Parts: sequence; structure tokens; C-alpha cells
Amino acid sequence: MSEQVSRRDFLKLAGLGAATTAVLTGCGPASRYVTREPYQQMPEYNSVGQSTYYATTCRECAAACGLVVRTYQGRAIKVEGNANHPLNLGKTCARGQATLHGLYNPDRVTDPIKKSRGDSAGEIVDWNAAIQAVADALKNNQPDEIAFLLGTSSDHLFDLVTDLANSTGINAPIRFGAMSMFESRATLSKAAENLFGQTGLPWFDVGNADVVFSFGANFLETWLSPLSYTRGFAQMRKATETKLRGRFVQFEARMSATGGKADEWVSLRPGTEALVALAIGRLVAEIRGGSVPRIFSSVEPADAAEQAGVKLEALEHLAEMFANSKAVAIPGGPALGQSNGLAVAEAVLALNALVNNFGKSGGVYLSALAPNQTEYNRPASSQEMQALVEKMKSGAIKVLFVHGVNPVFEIPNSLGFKDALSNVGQVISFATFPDETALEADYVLPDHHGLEGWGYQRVTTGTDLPVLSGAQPVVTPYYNTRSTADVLIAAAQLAGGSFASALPFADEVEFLEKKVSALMSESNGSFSALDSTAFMATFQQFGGWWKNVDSKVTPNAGSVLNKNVKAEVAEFAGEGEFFFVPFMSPTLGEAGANKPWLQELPDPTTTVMWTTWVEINPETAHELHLENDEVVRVISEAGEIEVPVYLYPAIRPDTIAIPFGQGHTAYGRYAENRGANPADLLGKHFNEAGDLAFAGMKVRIEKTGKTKPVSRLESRMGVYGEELGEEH
Amino acid sequence: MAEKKSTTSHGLLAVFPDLEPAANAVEGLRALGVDDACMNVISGVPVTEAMLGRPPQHSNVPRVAMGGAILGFSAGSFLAFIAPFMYAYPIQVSTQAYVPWPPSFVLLFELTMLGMLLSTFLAVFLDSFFPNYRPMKYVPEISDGKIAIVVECEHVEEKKIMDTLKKFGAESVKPAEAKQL
Amino acid sequence: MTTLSDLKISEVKLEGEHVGKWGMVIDQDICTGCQACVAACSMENNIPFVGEEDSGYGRAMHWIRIERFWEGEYPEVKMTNQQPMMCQQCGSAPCEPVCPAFATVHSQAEQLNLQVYNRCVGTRYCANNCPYQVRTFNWRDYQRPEPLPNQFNPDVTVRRRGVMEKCTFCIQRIHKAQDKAKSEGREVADGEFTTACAQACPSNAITFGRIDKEDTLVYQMMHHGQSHGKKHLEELGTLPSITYMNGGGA
Amino acid sequence: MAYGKKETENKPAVYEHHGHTEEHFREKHLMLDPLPRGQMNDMVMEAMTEKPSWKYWLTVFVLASIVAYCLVYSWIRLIAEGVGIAGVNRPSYWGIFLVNTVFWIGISHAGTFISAILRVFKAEFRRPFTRVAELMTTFGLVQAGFSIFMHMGRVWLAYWLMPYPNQRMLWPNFHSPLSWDLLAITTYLLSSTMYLFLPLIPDLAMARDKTTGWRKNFYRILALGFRGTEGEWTHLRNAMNIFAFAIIPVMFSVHTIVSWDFAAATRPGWNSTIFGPYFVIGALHSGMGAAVVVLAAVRKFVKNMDYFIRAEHFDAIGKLMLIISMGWAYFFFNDYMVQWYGGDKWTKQLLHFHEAGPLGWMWFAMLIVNIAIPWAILWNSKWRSTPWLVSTVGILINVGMWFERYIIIPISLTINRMPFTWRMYTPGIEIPLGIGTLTLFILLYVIFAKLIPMIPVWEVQEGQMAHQLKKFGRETVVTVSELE
Repeated sequence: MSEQVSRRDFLKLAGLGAATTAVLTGCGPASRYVTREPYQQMPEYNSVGQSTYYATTCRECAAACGLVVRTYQGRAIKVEGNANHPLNLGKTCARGQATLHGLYNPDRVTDPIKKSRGDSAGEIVDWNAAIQAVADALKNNQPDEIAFLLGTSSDHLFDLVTDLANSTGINAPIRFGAMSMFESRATLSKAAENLFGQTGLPWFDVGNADVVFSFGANFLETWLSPLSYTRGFAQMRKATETKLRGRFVQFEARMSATGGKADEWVSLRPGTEALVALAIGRLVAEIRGGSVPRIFSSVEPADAAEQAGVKLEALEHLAEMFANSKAVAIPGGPALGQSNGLAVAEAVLALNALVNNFGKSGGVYLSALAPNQTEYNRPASSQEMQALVEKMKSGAIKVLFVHGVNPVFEIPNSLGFKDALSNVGQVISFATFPDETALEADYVLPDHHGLEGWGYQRVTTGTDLPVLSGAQPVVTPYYNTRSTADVLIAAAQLAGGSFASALPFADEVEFLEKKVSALMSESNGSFSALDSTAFMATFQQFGGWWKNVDSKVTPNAGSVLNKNVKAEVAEFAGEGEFFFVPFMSPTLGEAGANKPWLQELPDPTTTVMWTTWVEINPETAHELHLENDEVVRVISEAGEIEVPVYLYPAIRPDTIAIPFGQGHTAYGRYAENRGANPADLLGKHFNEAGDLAFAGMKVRIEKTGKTKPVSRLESRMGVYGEELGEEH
Repeated sequence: MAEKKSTTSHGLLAVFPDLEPAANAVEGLRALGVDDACMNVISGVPVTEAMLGRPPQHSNVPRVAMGGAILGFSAGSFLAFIAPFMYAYPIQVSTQAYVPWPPSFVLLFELTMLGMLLSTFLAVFLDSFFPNYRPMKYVPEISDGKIAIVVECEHVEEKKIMDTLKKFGAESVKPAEAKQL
Repeated sequence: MTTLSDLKISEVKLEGEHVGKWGMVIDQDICTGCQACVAACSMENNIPFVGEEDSGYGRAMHWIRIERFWEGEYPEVKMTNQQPMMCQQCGSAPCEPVCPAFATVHSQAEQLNLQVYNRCVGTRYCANNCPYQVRTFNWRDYQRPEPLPNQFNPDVTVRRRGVMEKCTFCIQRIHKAQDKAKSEGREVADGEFTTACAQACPSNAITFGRIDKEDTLVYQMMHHGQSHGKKHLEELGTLPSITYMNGGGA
Repeated sequence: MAYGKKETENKPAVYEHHGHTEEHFREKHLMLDPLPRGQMNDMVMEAMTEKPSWKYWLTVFVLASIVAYCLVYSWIRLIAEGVGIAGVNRPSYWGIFLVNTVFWIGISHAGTFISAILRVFKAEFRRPFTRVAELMTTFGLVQAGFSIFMHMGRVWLAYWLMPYPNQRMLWPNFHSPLSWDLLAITTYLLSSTMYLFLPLIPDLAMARDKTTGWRKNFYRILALGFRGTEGEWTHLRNAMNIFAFAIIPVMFSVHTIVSWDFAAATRPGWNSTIFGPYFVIGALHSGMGAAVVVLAAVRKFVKNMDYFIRAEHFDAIGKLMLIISMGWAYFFFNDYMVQWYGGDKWTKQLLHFHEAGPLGWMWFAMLIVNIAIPWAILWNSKWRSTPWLVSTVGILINVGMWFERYIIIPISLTINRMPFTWRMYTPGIEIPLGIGTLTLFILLYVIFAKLIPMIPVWEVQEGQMAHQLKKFGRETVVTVSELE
């Protein structure tokens, strides 16, 4: 894109093909090829009183849902789902809706700053100096002393850094997010690899199943691709003329928002998921007749039931349900974040083999790969993060670039990331918000907000089609920020040598164009174009490119039932009478705490707003003389936090749970000094797949004598029916 | 002489210690030929005309009150039945009629009462010529319980009136002087 | 001769009963309580956030709230189906007659329950009289620090302190669609537009549309699934426009 | 009594009655203890014009400071910051402001009751304290008006509720009980103020005759030139008769309409047909309680008042309080019974919440102070005649009636048909503002005691003229002549 193209021409090129209700435009006002014009000469799609809609991709999590953002006179007004996007079909989640509160957040990093660590303020530098600093950092260190830590939601940047790494020898970029940690993604894909011999992320076709067994997977909240799973859930639940209402069973120690929707909620003792899954498998096999497959043979149902604290009859009843219908079993969430998480995942996946649903409607698939992807590429597991931390500690990393992730907050303290930072010579953060990691950085070179920037994101799971979701600026950057890709390209040019040749682009858009137009030659695309400019414009206009071919992969079921899974109970770290279940806040996610409307959304299960709480069974609380709102100290081997009590009726008496998402010490006025971070309690224990055994801790609680009124939307009297007048 | 002159023009003011002598004096004056219209009894307590043997007083208060009630009722009718049709467009609340009967009764009642009471109050002002800050014939002893009779009669000799008043027990009889109250 | 048993209760019709024009069907069975509708509504309608203290004191200003109750005790505890609660756009709304300032009135054109912010003097009688408790009041001038106001929807008034507000069925979208249809000389098509909540709802639990015509989706859903669809507090004669479905086999 | 004793049974059948002597009657009854009018005038004037002691000024200063902080400052804050600084929330959209409104309107009812109903029924004991009671009506209504304006979210637009032609082409919504309320309270405030003023005119004339300096001018203007001619008295009497009769239905309508604010709503616990009379009797209950307190205070703190206000008056009001308490209990029970019997699930929850909820103590306290205590004390004529005792009962009744309104408004609002929203109400700035209205009420009395004659002397004299002792055989009794 060497010559300048006006916005008007861009629109002409894009044509009028959009089938959404709104007219989508192909190029955002942030395009550097466009000069701002006075209102009298506004382009027709940006006239006074008319809204303009831009398609882009949501960056609030890694799922890559398509958005259409309504803008009005250069301001982003409302986020809507892109109705054509194969992943979310026009739907959005609460976090996607609130992304505008990130864009117009009053606490963004407004300028590039050079600062000393621990200070939130610093000296504002101009971008040339900032780029020079990045170039120096690249140039003045050995390639293997340079590391990039990226978030899960900017695939084009990841590709750019990967290209850079491939040709310069710097460390390959590492991607991390607390969300992927709590999802136990690594465990899930590792289990699939072990059982099927194929790499990939399993995809469960909930929508076409009649019975869904979920072992800890919180797929209606944040797990993998919540919008797509929610759509599947709705389809499964709805009775039609041809099918009955599907049934859903959730196995977990603490009722999650997903578990709340279950027809049957089985509260098993944490750590016994593998046993229970195997026991059900054995019972199912017995019901279906024939011999019990090897994988299930090592478990005794009665034993497993006793270990798990459920009735054998209950398991038999569930097995009956599973055996006689189109069933699917999903492993996920805290069930996998335990010492035997991999065994859990394998055992649960094996259940599917039993009912032979691999590659069948309502069964298990491996997710379709995105168009420009050759194999599934997952974010780093916690153990891989630990390896990075070790390298940093040893001084092997001299420069750390951080983008799109807030490791100081998101990585549990026990892994020692923050301490390791002090052994890193230079930390350069590209944070949009003044988060905890930016606080510890030497430079903060703010990237645009996701709605101000270009990019693409691969859809890794959730749809049949290979989808590359496109992102474009919907508004001009509000502050003096600059796209990190641009900064890196410019810095690489300045650094010269292999750096310059690795990124031979004028800017980010050119890079994108090169990457995206590579798809032009593909067949069955959602659109085609004659030249790369038109292709790129249409890509932006439609919010992405996808191949209209069902590309889900059927797992190789062959030997699954003859594998071996250790039928044992997970090990728990630490002393204490309570199992500890940390969970991702469904409304806040990993990075939502600075968005005021997300703070004010009530948690789906407890209706708590604006703070952290610890869920305790009312019976247990009664025994411990604990009341609602009483602040307790939760102590694990790794640390302690203070949180107010919420008497939660749907949690095992031997378990407590705390949501993740609050407890920031930086990150803007709405997030700072609010609640507590349960990651502080997590010890350095991993499962066999390298995921953190975050649900494998035991904790104890102490009274503090303090109270903190927890803001709840729900009544404290009315939601428990009969016991009116008593506070809950 | 000047005093006498003023007496003829202003009449006499006699102060009685009690009701009985005052009533007797009224009778005496009437016997003397003084017309009731020429007398005025001023008292610190409401002594009725009957106690003094005086003709009934005419009062417009009840009539004005009735008139006010009718006015109030009309205002209420306006608000209840006409105002709802003066909106820029018809305003519907719930499924209630534009002019709902039960609330209209409340309106009519309150405004009728308001009209009546306001006009009653006003009538007192009108009938008694309130407020009136001009000099008037008055002695302050009246508020201490004395009863005064003011006689303004031109065709009966003033001396006779004075004598009669004294005969019936007037504590003092003086030419009535209009003074600033 | 008519006997008592000949009189069926279903024949007793409320005076002035009408079907309404816009309606909604909410399937509680598939509502996951994810709060996307709440967020979408707040963004669309310039709803202020009130902060920790006020939100915990019954002053959260969500126009739509997702209710959930508990049944039984552990381990037989059950979270009831989520119940999104917003203004039911009653045909015979109890909130309307009690406002001394005509700030909440019935729209005859749209068959909706209107809230006229400018007329509101803040007696809060309407909110007391709303059996659904869905009206929210601007207790304070809730601050949205710069540059957050950039996000304001220009089609929706920003309310100041002392004013009552509530779900409008996204009347700005209704009007926009109607204007467009009118300029094209046609009627608004079913499904041509939808409310912010229905648009966002990831499980499609909320369906919005016309209910005065038999061939619309919402009408079909309301009447087809009558065996398990119900209107809230219908017994009060409020003629609500929202039908709640609660699952169950077809 | 002699005839009860056994040993006197054989005595001749002539019974020694402790016949009441004239002194006994004089001591007991103001009406039989006449003083010359001039002397009574002087007593009243002395009480009013006597140079106030430093204690008086200190009281005024303290009260005025409280009013300045609690009422003026707090109200300005309330308007500037919004009702958020009060305790109202969902579901208790109405809180103490409306409790106070209803409470003060209730207080105002006793004034009318005493001066109008007792005047119509010629209850002679009313004469010395009609003024004090009527002042209560006006002062109470001022507080009620303040409270309802505090309640409004946008009080600066309150004038929109008045019916007048306007550019909005809109009249108030007369479907709304609140607009009836506005009309009724306006009517009541205007009429009760006029009704206070009419019988005050002769006393102002008296004050005019007996003062000098600024006071003379002040009273001259207020007395309007009243002399006491036959015509003036006739017009006044006519007008007062009309007022006395007409203000009674207005008074009933006011509190009935206040009750409709609640009864017309579709809420459990509110939607009750008995609320009208229940509220009226409740208003009288608190009003009489307040009247007796004010009376005791006037008697104690204002000079020469023990001549005018005597034990007999406390005795008489005490009887009324007892009867009204019984009436209140009847209506309360009536309301409770029907609500309870109806069996509506939300009403049942509400009643349970009243009794066993977190503020259940208030419900029981209300019953104790509104029923048990008055019944226990006021049946005894001796106790009834003890000012401090009756006025203590009066204070307690007022506390109880305030509780009653608190139970009806914020506590009942806690429970509705949407249990997800049930939430307790905790007052905020309502507390200082409520204290402010009470203080202003007292302050107005303190100031007005020095400005207008607290005793309608002419009415007392009229009454004394009408009363005499008469012997029927061996018995001396009090007789009253109908002068009007």
C-alpha cells in the first residue's frame, strides 16, 4: 500500500456487500492515509446524525469474536456482535460490551514514558526517543537475551514477533494469560494428544448432544470460547419438534455459574474427578453390555463413589443417563488444574470414546485450525512460564518486552515473576493501562486500545470453519499512543541488520496486508478479491476471512479405550481443612477490573459487585461462627489474603472458593485497592501437562474481627424462600 | 363650644361596666326616641343582639361563603373535566379513562371547600371593612370587658342622651372622638 | 338457565384488554445469567454506574437485572432458572396513574410505558407502585469521569439526579427502525431490529418483536409454547408484554 | 362514701354527702373561677410582653442553631447532592421524609379537632387552649410541607404540580393520589391558618390596646382595625361557625387522602380499604398526644398559665386520648385481621416481617405505647389529671405513632412481590432533617409565645359568662348557658 488511498476510495473498493443490518466500512478513521476533514466535508458515511459501523475483533479474551462497533462523529458508541462472524453470530458477552470502558477509560497510559521501576509516573518521552530505546534494546543485547511476553489476544503481533524471532534468533515469544491458566488449556490439548495421537484443541459439540456431562468445565462463563459454547448450550436445552430438551450434568465442588444451569449438579470431593469419570465409564460400559474397556477396569465404582462423597446410586443413575443418549463429556476448569489433571482430562475424554461420539454430531472434535495456522499453538502453560522466570532470575534475559498481559498480577506470586523482574536489565511494557507490570517497567510505550488498532486474531475453537478474524481501528487514537507492531517495525529498521530485514515493512498495515493477502489464493473463502488492496479492504469490512468448509478434525478414537489412566485421587498441597477453588470471575475476566461497568455487573452466582469474596458453605460458616461480610484471612502455604465471607449454599462444606479478577495494586482508579487476588494463595505445583495445579491447594481460614459489607444485587432476605427475615 | 360642635358631628360614647346596664341603656335610648340605627354597641366579648335587645345584624358572610363554594366547585369542575382536554395530545395513564370519576370527586370536594373557606375569610374582611386603619371611635377599656355604646343621633338632644346613659349606669359618657386605634 | 359452572374464569376479560404492540419472550431455561444483556443495556442507554457502596445498597441502576433464587439445601441445592427482570411494558401499568406530573404515561402509538425524564420531579411513587420493582432512580449525579462520556449514545438522554428511569424497550431503536421503514414506505419488518439486550444475549434467551401480528416470531413463541409460558404477576391485571418460558419438554 | 359502711346502716336515712363546695368548683374549673377581664388580659399580656430572660434567648439560640444546621444546611446539601445522601433505596423508595410528612399531618389534626369539633359540640373545656392547638395545626403543616419537599428528587420543579396554565400544555395528573394530596394539604393549610387568624383578631385588638412601641404597630396592623362592634362580632361568629363545620370534613379528607397514597398502591400491606379511617384516627391519636405535651409545656414555661390551664384540661384531653387509643386499636386490629385473613402470600410475608423481622421490636413497641400504656394510665382520673404523667403518655404515643408510620412506609416497602429486591432501609440525612423539623416546630412555638396571645381571652370570658353553679335540691352542679 504505497500510494495514499482516500477513505472514500476505500469505501468504493469495499463495495456494498455487507449483509449485516448496518453498512460496514472497510477502513477506520485511524487510518494514517486519511486526513481529518471538517464536518462540512464529511464523507457520506460519517455525516452528522448518521452512525458508522465498523467491523473488528474483540480483544477482551482470546476467543476472537467478531464485533461491529457503532461510531458516531468519530466516537465509539456501542459494541454489537458481528452477525456474520462464524464464531459468535452477532452475539457479545458482557466483557465485549464493556470494551468501550477500556477505550474511554479515564486511567489509560496517555503518552510513552520513561520511568524508574515502582513509580507510576515518569518522564514523557517522544515516540522517536521511545523507538530509539526499543531499537537500542534490540541492538545492544545478544538475541537470546531478548524475550517477548505477549498476551493471548493479538495474533498479528505474535506473528510479527515470531517472524522477528525466527530470523534474528531472539527468544520465541511466549504468550500467557490468567484465563488460559484457569482454563487448563495445556492439559486439555495434552490429553488429546496422549489419547488421539493428534495435536489440537478438543471441541465439544454441545449443541447437538442430548446429554452433557461437564467435569468442572465452566464453558458458559470464560472457558475457551464462551459465546460459542453458550449458543451450543441453548441449542441443547431447547426442545424442538424433533428433539427433547437436552440434559446437563455438572461435576464440581463449588457450583459455578455454569453448574447453576445444570439439571443435576454433582458435588464431588475435589480431586476425585478422575475416579468418578472412570467409575461412570465402567458403569456405562456395563449398561451397554460387553466387556469393560481397559481404561475403566482399574476403578471400583463403589469405591470411587465413596471417595468422591457421592452415592453409588447417583453414579448409576448418571451412567444410565449417559449410556442411553447422545452424550458428550467435557473436562475443564478446576478439574484439570490439579495434580492429576491430565488423568482427569483423559478419563473424561475416554467417556466420549465409550459412547463413540468422536467426530459425530453432538460429540468430540478437534477444533478447526485458523486459515494461516498449520498446527494448534497454545499459550504457555504455567510450567513454561516458570521456565521463563528461571531464565530471568538467572540473568539470562536482559530485555523483556511485555504486551497484552499483566504477568505481575496474573502469574501467581509463588512463581516469583515480580522478583525475577529485578534481574532483568530492561523491562519495556506496551501496556495500554497502567497495570502492575507497567509499574515495574522502565519504559511504558502504550499500545492503542484494541478498538483503535489494526490486527487479526485466529479463532482457535468454537466454530466449524477456519476463521481469521480481522481488527481495524474504529476511532482515531484518543491519546498519544502507538501501535506496538509499528513501534517494533520502526525499531527493527533502526536497529538494522537482521532486525531490519526480518521486518521489511513500512508499517503495521503493510505487514497485515502481506499476511492477510496470502489467503487470497485459498478457495471457498468467505469473499475473494482481485488484488490485495481490495482483499484487505474487504477483510476489514467483513471483520475477517473464513473458509466455508467444515474443517473440524475427527479425533482418532482407535486406541483410546485401551489406554491407561491412573485411577487415583489428586494430591493437595499445604495444610488446612479446606479445599480451595479459585475461579475466573465470569464478569471481570482476567483484565476487566478497570472497567467500571464490569465492576458493577453482578456476579452470576453471588450477585456480588465491586469486590472479592470467599464462598463458604453456610453449615461450615455456622460451625465456625462466621457470618456474611465477616473478613477472614485465607492462608495457604504460598501466602494469605483477607476477604469477606459470602455464605454460598452451593459449595461443599469442605471447600471454599474465591474469584480471580480483583486485588489490583495498580491498573486505574476502578481496579486499585479493591478486593484481593486469590493467585497469591497458589503454590508452585504443576500437573503432568505443565498447567498450574491451581485447584490443588488446601487452605485454612482465620477470623480477623473485621467486617466489610459486600455489595450484592440480590436481597439478603428474599432469595432463600421460606426463611424470611433472616439475613443470608 | 368647639367640643359641643364635635359632639353633634361625632356622637357620644358611653362606657358601661357590664351587660345588664348596657342593655337597659339601649332600651332607655330607644324610649327616648333614638333609632337603633343610631346606636352601636362595642364590646370585648361577643354579646349577641338578643342579649342587648338589639335588632338582628345583617351579615353577608354565609352568602359569600356559598358563592365561594360555587366558584370552588366550578374551578374543580374545570380541572377535573375540562383541563384533561387541553393537553397538547391526549394522555393515557394505565387503562384509566381520561376523566376518571372517583378522583374527580376528590377534586371537586377539595376545591369546593377551599373556595368556600377562602371566601368566608374574605367575607369577614368585606363585611367588616377590614383592614381599616383610619381613626375610629373607641376606648381601650372595651378590651378589658367594658361595653361601650356609641350614639350618633341628630334629632334627639344630646343632653338627654347623655342623661339617659348616665341614668342607666354609664361609667363615663364622653363625646365620641375618632382616634387612631 | 346459566348455572354457575357455565361461567368460565377465562371468559372474564379485563376492561380494555389489548395485546400490546411490542413484546418479548424470555426463555429462562437457556438464560445463563452471563450479564451480557445488562452490560449491553447499560452501554446502549447511558446508564450510570453507581459505585460499590450505592450498588450494594439497592441503588444499582441496571435497567435489567437477572434474578436467581435458591431452592433446597446442600447437597440438594438448586439454583433456580435465571429470571431477567426489566420493565414489563404493562398494558395497564400501575406506575402510570400515580405520577402527579404525567412523567410516566402510556404510549398509544407504541403501546409502551413511557418515562418522560423532563417531567419527572422525583416523587418515586411510580417505583413504589411497580409490582416488578424495575424502576431505577438517579439518587445522585453519578459521575463518569472524562473521557468516559465519549461513549454516550446520542439517541438517549443522559439523566440527571432526581429522575426516575427504566427500561424503554430501546425505544430509540424502535423509532429509528420506524423512521427508516416509513421513509421506504413500508412497515417495520419482524426482526428488522432488536433491543440491545436481545441483540447481545449469547444464548438467544431474549426475543423481541411485534406481538400484534400473528405471523411474528414473538407472537408464535408466545402462543405456541403457551403450556409453559407465563407472564409475571399477571394476576394483578397489569397486562405485561413480556412472556417468560421456563423450559420443560415440548 | 358513707353509705358503704356497715356501722352507719342503722343511722337515720339522711346521708352526709361530701357536697362539693363552691371553692372546690372554683379551684377545679376555670370557667367557674372568673377573674375580671382586665386582669386576665394583663396576665396574658404579661406572659407575652415580659422581657425575656437570658434563658429564653439561649433557648432560641440553641433551637435556631439546630434548625440552621439540621434543616437549612442539611436541606441545601440534600438539594445540591441529590436524595442519594438520604437512606432511600430500592425497594424503600420512600423513607423517613414521608414518615415525617404523615406524622406532622397527623399532629396537625389535633388542632382542628380541638378547636373545630369541640367547638361544634360545645365542649367548654376547650376554651383556653384552642389557640395553642390551632397553632399546632399550622406549625405541623409547615413541617409536613417541608418534609414532602425534602422527599422530592427535583424539588426545584415542585411548582409543576400546581394547576396553572403553562407552556408545557400540561395540567397535573389528577389520577394521582399525590396531586389530591397536594390539593388537600394546600386547602387544609390555608383554611387552618385562616381559622387560626379569625378568633385571633379580637385578641390582637386587645394586645393593640395594651401595648406601646413596635408591638402597638405590629398588633394594630394585625388587628385590622377591629373594635368589637356588633357587626364585627356577628361576621366573625358567622365565619367561625362556617369554618368550624367545614374544616372538619377537610381535616378528615386530608388524612384520608394521605392514606390513599398508600392504599391506592398495588402493594401488599398497603392496599387496604380501612386505611382512610385508620389514618384519621392515628392522626388524632398522635395529635392529641402532642396537644397534651404542648399544653403541659405552655403551662410550665409560660407565665400565668396555671390559671388558664388546669388539671381539668389534662383530665378532659386524657379522656379523649383514651377513647382515641381505643379507636386506634380497633382500626389497627381491623386492618390486621383482614390482611391476615386474606392469606395473600406476600401480605403474609409482610405481616410476618413486621412482627419477626429485624425491626420487629418496633412493631411491639408501637402496640405497647399506643395501646397498653394509654389504657393502663388514662383510665384513672387522678393520673389523668397529672400533667407530667399525661404528657409523658402523649410523648410515648407520638413515638408509637411515628413507629406506626415507619412500619407502614419503609418497613412495608422492604417486602414486595419481587423477593430478589427485598432490602432494609437505613436512614441517612433524614435524621438531621427530621430533627430539624421538630426543632423548627418547637422554635415556632417559642417565638410565637412572645408574639401572639397564647390564650383566647375573649373566649375564656365568654365561657365564664355562660357558666354558673346551680342547686338541684341538695346537689350543686355546674350549668352552662348557651350564649350563641
